[in-house]
Amino acid sequence: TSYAADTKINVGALRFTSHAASFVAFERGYFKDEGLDVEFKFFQAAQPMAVAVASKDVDYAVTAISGGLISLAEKGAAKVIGGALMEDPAIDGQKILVSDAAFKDGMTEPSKLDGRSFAMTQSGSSFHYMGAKIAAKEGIAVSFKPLQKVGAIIGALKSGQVDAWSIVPHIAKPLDGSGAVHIIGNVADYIPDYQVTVVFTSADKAANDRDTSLAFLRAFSKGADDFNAALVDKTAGDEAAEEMVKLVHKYVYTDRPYEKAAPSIRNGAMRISPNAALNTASVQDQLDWFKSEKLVKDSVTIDTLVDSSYAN
Amino acid sequence: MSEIRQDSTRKTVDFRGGGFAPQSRKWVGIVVFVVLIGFIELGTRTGFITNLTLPIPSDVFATFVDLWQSGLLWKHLLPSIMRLIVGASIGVSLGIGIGILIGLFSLIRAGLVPLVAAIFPIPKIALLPLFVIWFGIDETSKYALIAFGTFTPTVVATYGAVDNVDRSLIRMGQSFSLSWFSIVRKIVLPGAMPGILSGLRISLAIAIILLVAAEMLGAEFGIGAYILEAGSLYDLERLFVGVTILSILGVFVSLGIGVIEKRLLNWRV
Amino acid sequence: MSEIRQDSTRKTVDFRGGGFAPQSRKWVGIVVFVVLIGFIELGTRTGFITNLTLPIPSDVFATFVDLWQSGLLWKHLLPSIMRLIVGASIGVSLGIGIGILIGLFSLIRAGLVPLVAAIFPIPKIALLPLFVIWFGIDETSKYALIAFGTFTPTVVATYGAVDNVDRSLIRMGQSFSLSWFSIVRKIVLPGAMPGILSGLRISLAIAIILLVAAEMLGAEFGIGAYILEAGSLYDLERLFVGVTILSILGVFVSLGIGVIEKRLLNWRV
Amino acid sequence: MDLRLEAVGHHYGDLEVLSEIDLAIPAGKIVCIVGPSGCGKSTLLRLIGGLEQPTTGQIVQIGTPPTDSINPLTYVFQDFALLPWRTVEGNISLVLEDHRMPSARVTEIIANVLARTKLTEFAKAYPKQLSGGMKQRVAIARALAVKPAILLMDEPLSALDSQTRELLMDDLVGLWTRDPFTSVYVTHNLNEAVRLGHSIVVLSRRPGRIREIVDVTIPLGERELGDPELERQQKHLWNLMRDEALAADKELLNV
Amino acid sequence: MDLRLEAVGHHYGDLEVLSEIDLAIPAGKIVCIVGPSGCGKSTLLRLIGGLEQPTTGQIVQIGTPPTDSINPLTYVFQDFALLPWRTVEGNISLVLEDHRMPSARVTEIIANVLARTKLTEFAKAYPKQLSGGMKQRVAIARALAVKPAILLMDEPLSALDSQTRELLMDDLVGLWTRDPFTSVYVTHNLNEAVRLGHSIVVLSRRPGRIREIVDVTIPLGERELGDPELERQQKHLWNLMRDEALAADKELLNV
Ligand SMILES: Nc1ncnc2c1ncn2[C@@H]1O[C@H](COP(=O)(O)OP(=O)(O)OP(=O)(O)O)[C@@H](O)[C@H]1O
Ligand SMILES: Nc1ncnc2c1ncn2[C@@H]1O[C@H](COP(=O)(O)OP(=O)(O)OP(=O)(O)O)[C@@H](O)[C@H]1O
Ligand SMILES: [Mg+2]
Ligand SMILES: [Mg+2]
Repeated sequence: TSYAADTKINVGALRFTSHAASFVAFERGYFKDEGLDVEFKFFQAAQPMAVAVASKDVDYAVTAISGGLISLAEKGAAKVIGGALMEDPAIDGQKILVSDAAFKDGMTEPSKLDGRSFAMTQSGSSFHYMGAKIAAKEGIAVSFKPLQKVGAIIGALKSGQVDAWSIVPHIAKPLDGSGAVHIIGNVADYIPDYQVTVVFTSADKAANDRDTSLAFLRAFSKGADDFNAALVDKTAGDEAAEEMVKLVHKYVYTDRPYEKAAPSIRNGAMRISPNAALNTASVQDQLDWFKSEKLVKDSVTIDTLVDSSYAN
Repeated sequence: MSEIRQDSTRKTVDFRGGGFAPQSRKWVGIVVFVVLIGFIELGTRTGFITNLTLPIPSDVFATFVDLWQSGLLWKHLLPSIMRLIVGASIGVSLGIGIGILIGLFSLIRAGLVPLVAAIFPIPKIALLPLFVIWFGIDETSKYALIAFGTFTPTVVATYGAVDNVDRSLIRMGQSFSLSWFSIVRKIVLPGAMPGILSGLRISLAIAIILLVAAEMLGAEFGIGAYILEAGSLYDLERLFVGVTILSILGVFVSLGIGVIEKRLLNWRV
Repeated sequence: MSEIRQDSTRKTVDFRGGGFAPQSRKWVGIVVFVVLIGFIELGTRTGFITNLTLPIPSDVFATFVDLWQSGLLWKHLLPSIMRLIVGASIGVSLGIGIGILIGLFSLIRAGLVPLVAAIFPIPKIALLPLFVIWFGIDETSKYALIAFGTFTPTVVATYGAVDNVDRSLIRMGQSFSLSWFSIVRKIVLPGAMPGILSGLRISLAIAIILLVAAEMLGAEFGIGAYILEAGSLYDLERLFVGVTILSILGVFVSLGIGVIEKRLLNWRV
Repeated sequence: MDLRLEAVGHHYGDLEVLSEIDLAIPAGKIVCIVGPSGCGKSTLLRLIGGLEQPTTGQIVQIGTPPTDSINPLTYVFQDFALLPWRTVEGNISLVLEDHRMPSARVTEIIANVLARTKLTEFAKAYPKQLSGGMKQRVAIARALAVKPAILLMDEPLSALDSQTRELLMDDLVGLWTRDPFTSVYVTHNLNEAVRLGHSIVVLSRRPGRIREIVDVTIPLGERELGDPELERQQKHLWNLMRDEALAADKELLNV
Repeated sequence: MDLRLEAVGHHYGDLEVLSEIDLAIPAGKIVCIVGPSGCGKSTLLRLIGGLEQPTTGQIVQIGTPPTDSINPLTYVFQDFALLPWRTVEGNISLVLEDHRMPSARVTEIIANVLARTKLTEFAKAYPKQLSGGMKQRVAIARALAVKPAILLMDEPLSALDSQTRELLMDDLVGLWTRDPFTSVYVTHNLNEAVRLGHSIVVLSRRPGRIREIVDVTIPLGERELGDPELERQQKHLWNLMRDEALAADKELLNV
């Protein structure tokens, strides 16, 4: 393919290991192979990224399903076209954490969290969903504390001001290691096959630019396959794993030396859905939960949110 | 007195004064609001303004009425007002106290003014993670954030006001052998009051602005929390309801200070 | 002239003046900083202050040196300064323009002052989601946010300054039949300059504070982005490096305005 | 050019400030206006200069101003009204700039008026560097620069200390003697009035009406500090005004 | 109680303001101090009142002040120095409050001084409601309230218009005639000096030195506007000071 023919697209990303599939596809030329000239747009948080897709500043992005994303879909501005990060019972996934104080207080497993506080960034965030599902399954009640920023949550957890939280492993494990926080369970035990993040684009692009969208998903899947093989299933060998960590380190923890960054990157490796397959059942469950909490309008259906023509 | 010629050209003196004096025309402000909102209503209804850009004003109003009728308005408004009152009281009273000390004592001035100048441009949201550790996630941290935000502008306004107290009045006090304490209490403080009050206007506007930042810290209820949730859900109607409430709150606070000024400073020319 | 008794009690007049006049003692400020930082260093090193509460100052300094040596400092600082300059220029020049119009024309004043008063207490972070839609995620939205934040205080300061221009100078201009345009350009504008500049001081402090909010919008580099990242990782050393840079930036901007004031307003008594 | 006030009256809202003023201001003479505080002297001067419009009556120019007069009716203010951001030169050029003169002409006019007011060496000074007396000299120089047909002076010496006032009175007399000008001179100070006025108009309390017009016949150049005839006139004026001044002083202002 | 200045000199940094002032201020007399602008008159008065300390020399009280004198050395300022947030009454009570007097005594003193200055009906008025002349009357009442041994007045009439000044001079003369007080009276105005001073001290330009002391022998109560002897004295003073006043006026201030 000639460069002139390349379609320019903007891809939104956070500097998290969970976005590695895009980085791999870029670095290894999979996007180029599909005739896509990708430029990354980096964000500090997922919510503005969703808005940026709606405003067409960004063409494709990966994020957790949140109330904001559903709301934008309801306004006819965004559509989910594929799956990304997912919980896999066989793989180390998101962890349930408690503060040291709570741990010492006997909260050594999720069932003992009754009446305790559970941290989240905002109402309608994935943390809110996880906490609610865990509580429902254990038949307990927790109170949710919106703290907006991951940093604020970590601070609150370390100083024992909130009792519990759930978070991706690369953040959970170092915290557990520091002794100020303890891991007491896995999210996967409560929400099996949880579709944590999804690939989405503007409704307009999903409907009218199928070729590009499909090309993006193909390249993204190849990146995901490489990543899964190197760091999740670890079938590609140590050398490939090392190489993968180096590749990801170009984007994540860039200001830390490689030696410090590598463990965090390895810890953060969760499965990325092969072929960008979307677990529609999980999405439906999340949507139903958002509706039941009155965080999104009742009129939203799965077809409002997902362009099922991509689901494979 | 000599005689004036009667037969000459006569012409009245040209008028060249007037202007440069603002006149009050209250209705124009209302007209501007009505036209603006009417225009947006029309634009959003016809789709000329997309529903991603702005909400439909009448929907915003309906959302507000809902909020009111559900009783949630007060559930959000009261904690926010409480936080404003407590936080601003702490920040303002500390600020006035320190400001007066800076104004009165050269040593304190030399020590604290650079510190205040260094603290001034620090964005409060940057410190949110620290505030969680320092003050927890309950009301204390919200009070602390608002207090911190109102403190620096109040200090600056207060010591400026003390500096501006007419020195001739202080010299008068000394010439009548008033005690140092009498001079401070009866001359310096009342003389600094106009400056302190106009500083308060800014401090309280900042307090309202900081409400959103303060309620980032684990607030379930509160106008700031309401706005944040609406923002994260991209629910424009509720976002605008929240913003409008803050704006009205700001206007009321400003009117309130106006009333206090009228009362307290009726001695001003 | 009558004679004075020589045989009476003699006593020199008691001194009762002095005081209430600040003296400059620059070194005290430095001492306060040194003592404060020394105390924190000691406290954090001995564990008397936990490492959750505050970072060790020398670690913060080491982090700063790292940042500098890695060349990342400039990579973060330059875009932020660029955003400050462009955003503040837009906001300030629009603000001064509208402020002058408000100051000069009663109709514009009546229409816009309530609008500005309503916009003033709106927290800019509340509008972040809208700014993405309105201005995109590139530099434009950052400029717009800073411009928006500096606009309202500049407008208020400017029309206040125009109102405060000595009316007797304007009457003088009219009495010499100067044209309206000459009066505005040669009397009103220079007369309003001191007030506009002191408003600028506040506007630019606000611009620096807003940097963090602006760089929440998809900024990779920038001091605000650096602070946000450090905050989200609860990396206190880097958080304090970022905050200190903003604080120093603020002090420099304030000094800069001081220099401009000295230059432009050397005619003041 | 002469001026004539015909049945001039003025209101501010419901407040009647001036009533039924008939007055002639003949060319080449200085007419002083005295009266108690708040009787409308400044208002009257603003009406004469066209800065305000009389509610009733009219103010007419009889004859045309000399063709080289740039600003026929020119003020000198009590508070000097100098632009603090312009030098002495700049303050004078301000009033010439709107008239599109060749710059050589402007320079010439400025040099001329500075010389006449003995200010040449202060051309580059800023107002803040000048004493009150010098500031008022600059304001007078600025007024002379536009070659006024009539100089309207509103308590030009009131803001000065009495020694400076004495010096400036001499200057004004000197200027008039060399080149007689027409002037309406408002003052509180009866000593100034008898030293500078060819005729002195005494106004009553508000609403200001003309109570008496006193002519002083001694030529301006010959009037001196302590002249018994002037003292007599001054005393006469003071006796006329004393009670009204006392009443004006005791009035509570409602601000 | 008398005051004596002995070889008083004063510097502000490198600026010598006063030099070698020897002066006696006898009880019951008004000593006027005149001199060109910036010669150090106000500084001298501040030294006398103990608001500043002389660099050299000393100022001594000879004899003790009357026992009922609350504040022996009391000022009246040019700008009145009234607290705008207190009524006339409140401004007077201000200077009594620090002395722990029974409140009936305070009320009595206030009523007394208001009556003496003809201000009784203005007791509840705020300064902003008063004309300049009334404000200065309040300041004088306040000064009288503390029963001063010596009144220090710094151009008390300079901020007033000349008619009000005339009225207040009469008031001061009246107050002195009924109950003679000692006073140091600084002024620019030679007319005031000859009307109010028992002796008039003429200072030279900065650094201020005593050039001449003129005694006026006509009793205070008999001095009148236009008295030829006073006119002669005033003219003499003016001739003494004219050149220095001119030079002071022409000085460039460096601010
Ligand atoms: N623009 C105005 N609007 C309303 N009232 C005014 C205005 N200008 C002056 N006055 C009132 O009109 C009256 C006369 O004012 P004016 O200034 O003409 O008096 P004056 O004789 O010059 O007084 P002074 O001796 O104090 O200078 C005063 O009572 C004043 O309060
Ligand atoms: N606190 C001060 N610090 C420095 N210089 C001062 C101070 N006070 C006065 N001066 C200077 O001392 C000189 C004498 O001042 P002072 O006010 O005593 O003069 P004055 O005779 O009262 O003048 P005026 O007639 O203008 O009232 C002036 O040159 C003045 O600038
Ligand atoms: Mg007047
Ligand atoms: Mg003085």
